[in-house]
Amino acid sequence: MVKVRLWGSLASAIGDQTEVEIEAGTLRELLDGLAERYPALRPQLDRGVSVAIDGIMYNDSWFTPIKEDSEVVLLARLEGG
Amino acid sequence: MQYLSPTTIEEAVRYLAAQTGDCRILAGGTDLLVQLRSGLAEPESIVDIKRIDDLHQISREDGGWRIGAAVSGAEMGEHAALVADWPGVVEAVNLIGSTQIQGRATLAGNLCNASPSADSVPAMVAARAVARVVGPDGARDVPVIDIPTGPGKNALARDEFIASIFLPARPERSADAYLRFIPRTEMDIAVVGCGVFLKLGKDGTCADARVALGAVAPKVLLVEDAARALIGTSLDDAALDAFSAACSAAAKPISDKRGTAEFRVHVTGVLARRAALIAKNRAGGAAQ
Amino acid sequence: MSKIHVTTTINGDPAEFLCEAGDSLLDVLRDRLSLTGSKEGCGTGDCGACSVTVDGRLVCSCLVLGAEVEGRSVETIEGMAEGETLHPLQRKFIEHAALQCGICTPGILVAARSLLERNPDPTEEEVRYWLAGNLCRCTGYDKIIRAVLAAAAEMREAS
Amino acid sequence: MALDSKQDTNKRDFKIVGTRPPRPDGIDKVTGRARYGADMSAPGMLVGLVLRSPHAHARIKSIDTSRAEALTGVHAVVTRADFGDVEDGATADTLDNCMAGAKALYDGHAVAAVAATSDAVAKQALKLIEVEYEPLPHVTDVDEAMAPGAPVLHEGRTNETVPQGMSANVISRCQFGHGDIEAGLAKADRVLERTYRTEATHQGYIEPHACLASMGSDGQADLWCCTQGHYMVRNTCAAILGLEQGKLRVTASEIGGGFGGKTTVFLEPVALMLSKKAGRPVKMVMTRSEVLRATGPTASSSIDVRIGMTKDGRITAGFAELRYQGGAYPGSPVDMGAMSAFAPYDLENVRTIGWDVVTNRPRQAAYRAPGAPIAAFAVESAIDELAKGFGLDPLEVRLKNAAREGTRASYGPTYRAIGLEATLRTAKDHPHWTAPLGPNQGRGVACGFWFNFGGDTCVSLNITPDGTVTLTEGNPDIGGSRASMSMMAAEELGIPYDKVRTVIADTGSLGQNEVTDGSRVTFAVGLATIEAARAAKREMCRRAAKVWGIDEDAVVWEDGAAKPSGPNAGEFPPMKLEEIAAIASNTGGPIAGHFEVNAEGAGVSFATHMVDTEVDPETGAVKVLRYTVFQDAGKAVHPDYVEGQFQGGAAQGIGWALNEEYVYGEDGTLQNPGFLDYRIPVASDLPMIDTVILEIPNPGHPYGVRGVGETSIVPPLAAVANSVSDASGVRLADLPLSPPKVLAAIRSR
Repeated sequence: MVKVRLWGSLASAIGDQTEVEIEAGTLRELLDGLAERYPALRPQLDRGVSVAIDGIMYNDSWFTPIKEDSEVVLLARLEGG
Repeated sequence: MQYLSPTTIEEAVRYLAAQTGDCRILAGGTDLLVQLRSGLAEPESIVDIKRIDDLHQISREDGGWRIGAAVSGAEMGEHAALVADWPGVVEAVNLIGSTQIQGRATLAGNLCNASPSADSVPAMVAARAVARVVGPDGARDVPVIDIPTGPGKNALARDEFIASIFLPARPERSADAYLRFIPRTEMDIAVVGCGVFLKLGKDGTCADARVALGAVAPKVLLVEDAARALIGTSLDDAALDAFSAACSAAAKPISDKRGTAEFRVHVTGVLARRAALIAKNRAGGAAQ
Repeated sequence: MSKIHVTTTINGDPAEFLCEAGDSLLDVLRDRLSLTGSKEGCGTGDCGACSVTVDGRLVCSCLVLGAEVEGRSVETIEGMAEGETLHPLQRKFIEHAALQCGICTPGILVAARSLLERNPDPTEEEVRYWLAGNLCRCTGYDKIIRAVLAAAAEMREAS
Repeated sequence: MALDSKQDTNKRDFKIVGTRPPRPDGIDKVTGRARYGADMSAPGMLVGLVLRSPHAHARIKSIDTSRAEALTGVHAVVTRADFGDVEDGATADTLDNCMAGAKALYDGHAVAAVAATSDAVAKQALKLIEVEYEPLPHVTDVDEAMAPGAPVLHEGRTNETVPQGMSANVISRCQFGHGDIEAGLAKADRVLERTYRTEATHQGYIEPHACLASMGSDGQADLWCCTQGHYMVRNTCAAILGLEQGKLRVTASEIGGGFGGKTTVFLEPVALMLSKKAGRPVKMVMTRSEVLRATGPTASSSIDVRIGMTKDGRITAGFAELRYQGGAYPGSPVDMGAMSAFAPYDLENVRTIGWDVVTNRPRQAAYRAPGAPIAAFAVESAIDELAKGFGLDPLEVRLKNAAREGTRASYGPTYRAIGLEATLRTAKDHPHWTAPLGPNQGRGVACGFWFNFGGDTCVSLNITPDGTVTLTEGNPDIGGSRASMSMMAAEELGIPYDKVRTVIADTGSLGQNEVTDGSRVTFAVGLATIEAARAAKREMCRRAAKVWGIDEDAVVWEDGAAKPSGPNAGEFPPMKLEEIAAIASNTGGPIAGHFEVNAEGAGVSFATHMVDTEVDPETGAVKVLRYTVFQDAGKAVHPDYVEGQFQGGAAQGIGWALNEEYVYGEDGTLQNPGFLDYRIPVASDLPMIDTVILEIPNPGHPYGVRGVGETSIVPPLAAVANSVSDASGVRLADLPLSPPKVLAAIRSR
């Protein structure tokens, strides 16, 4: 199981849970698992999120490995100028 | 649209008189070309007066200077004797826009465009400048202060144009100065402009004063009671305070994208005082 | 309305073109003579990207009519280098990384050359005020000013 | 391969990276030869112009184009009716922004376009288009737009994050942070509460948007345009026009500045549609007025801040509620503002709330670290005021609270190696910090943070038969990136810099590339370049091994040559790159390396800025006297262009702080759509901008590179405001600090 930290608006969508646990070995499994287990997160997941895994930002790379003890934080999707 | 480039004043007057539709004089073009491009002006013809040799001259006349309508601000700035006589007027025209603009912009054009914030106009009014207006009936001399009649409007008939500006002989122990306020250091339109002319007596007291304000009313303001507050004084702090207050009181600005009315009123007094001190120093008064 | 025929000199070469009365010199340079080195950033004389000289006088070509240059001599950025040899200002701009996107560069080079012709030894402040009509949004002007001062120093040494 | 394992910054002795060679496009750009957006033409080309709404908000009841179409010389007129429906929400908004549908949503919104044989004919045609408008009430201020009863732009765009009962202009709410704010504030010796406001600013690139489109009846199209991302242009235009992406080839011209403003499309789909209808190429170039009225300025904002501090300078809690309007469509950068607001600090208790709001203004586009400078202005102003109130050194207070490696960031993750503390310590030791100040002069500091991005990147590195190298990449060179790429390729291959030429490919020549944004190019394209060079090196080692008849594992690459290595390799003289290139046909064919990646692992970057100002107490005029930027670059590939990014960001931030603003009239029209009254800094407004480059390597890049382009605009708004406060004794919470505001504050002191 991987612990995932959610930012405030996501947390409030699922009853103020700021941390959830998901069975996932990759980024794709993580995002699919979240959407399945917490349907209330779907609108935001569909709009796009960024994910910080051990302090590194990922946007789309499905097969990014996630370790059991990785720090995983969901973030609003980042865009730049 | 028609482009006409006469080589004599008479030819230019004939062209103007012959036009039935909108016809614009092209001198420096720094206002006209912007209007053309934006569609604000759609004249039927343009009369370019820069091929008229006479209008390119800066010449001595009665101890003063006659400046042709096609003389650019940069040419004025390069004329050492003119700068020595009327530094405020030259500074004012050389505050208009950039180096590039100064290579084209003219005193006469700045005057005829009749923008309330035109930099050279308060300086010319303070210097008692006179415009020579030419038309089908010949030439007439009009004090510069009487040329603008409101924002974008001037006192010229449609078949007239300004051929030159005359800056009178500058008396001994006198000088002019022009200051304006802009948010940046360059390139902006004046938020407040102030031209001051002072003449000192032999004892250093103020014998004559004129102050004109720009950008604080629909047209340039000559503030005579402010000038009176200086005449006869040694230009001491009390006199300058009264002068500054009278200038602020005369200002009747609007609030717009360039500044609030309250700001303009206050800064009018600040600039008037600073300009008066510059003029005083130039006229030979002791520095404060 | 028939067009106006203009005979002029551009970068030392004779040139002829036809233009409308309202065409700016910048329009003529870019669209009729394919001299696209002069840029249009504003069309109102506020950015200086279209700077050229006419009879040696620095102007914004967007504020000059094409018809006005009959018999005049126009210098643009395209005439600044002599064959393969860059003008010292051009060289110093590359050496000092005085350009990022480069869109303002032609106008600034033309304006800076005009300054150095009049004042071979300008102060930093003189350079800044002379170039106040040339907007640059990339560099913060620092490296531009340094490049102009370096070119001036080199040109003084060479002369 | 994990990128981490390949990091070799610390042990590496760079030969080319870190030097300052001339940029390869330098001569083109100093001679006027470089071709920008408006510099291209095509045979038979028409001129395209856009008709724009004079109203801030109006229903479009009808558009009659018949008289324009009948005008001699007019070859096409388009309105929204010419475009089909677009499914994707954001792309549909982009179409609606390029050409209004049922309503005109802001002053300058495009409603129709024409293509004609000349500019004059096209202008005349625009006047012949009859648009019947029903003007509607409008709103341009963020707080007014949020109020119940405000004029509503769109119904039904609000998402699930917004509580019931708010104006339909409120699109979304976001919240970040951790800890307990109220508990934290209770521990403070002082709690400061302030509301800050910032006005919208424009990127102010000197080159207006321009494009040349040519589309045939077979659906194949070519487009030349100035953009930060021609792949984005291709994909967006294809979606809007219903084209297959492969049929549309987009070539990026040289780009005359972007700063985020050229990360979307405005003219391009319209030009393609005009070209399609006219059957001829169409060129469109915006005027400066169109650029300011109808492209993508940044958000305006109002922000409430509450910060608690102990009297020794420890921040006990930080709270900010940010309201950003992003123009007429959803998507203001408030989420990034909310995430970055407290990012420089190690806080136990931190919370930010952001509201995305629509108003009758042009749709915002990214502007250099979108959202972050605004948030930093509020937070850094408040921290400064608290520090001053306790009589504490503002740099010491920031050091005391600074985020470090291992700090849990206010937006969630734990930081890896970061450089904030280094910038603060360097600033404190710099002579600028202790230089004397005169009367009416003051000094201010502020910190800033930016995320930096990576994204899809595709690079091809080709070895020519004579041993020179061409590097093909897909990101427009906006500030010297060709030089940086050539340097990294040369470094990796061990050959001289001038043996590499970098070219920017069109969309037909490489795979997908993310836009030049998020300070990603030197990081991501650099990473791909290094990997492409490594691929080419591996191939060259294989070729040498074949020639030598040894195992390819026994060949290594050193100093631009293959060399035998290891116990059984045998004795062979090194085979140089050009020798291998010369016999490539004999050893297996042409040699190339390529690399395709979604580059993740961009390293965050921090900066501290220090600025001295002088305030004229009689006029409120502010003069910037001295400026120093301290920023972590990870590794500065070409230090000149790193300094250039620092200086340019600082200058833009100074403009934002002092004089730049969108001014809307009572009628909702833009009052200052030109460089005369949209006042960006001119040369005489600024001092030299000193820079100190710090290098705390990014563990996610082979050379340690971090993006540097955006962080530099984050601190200056607050740094200038703090300096003005120090100089004048009055603190202003509204940007810009224009003279009327500063004077009013001084006079009411």
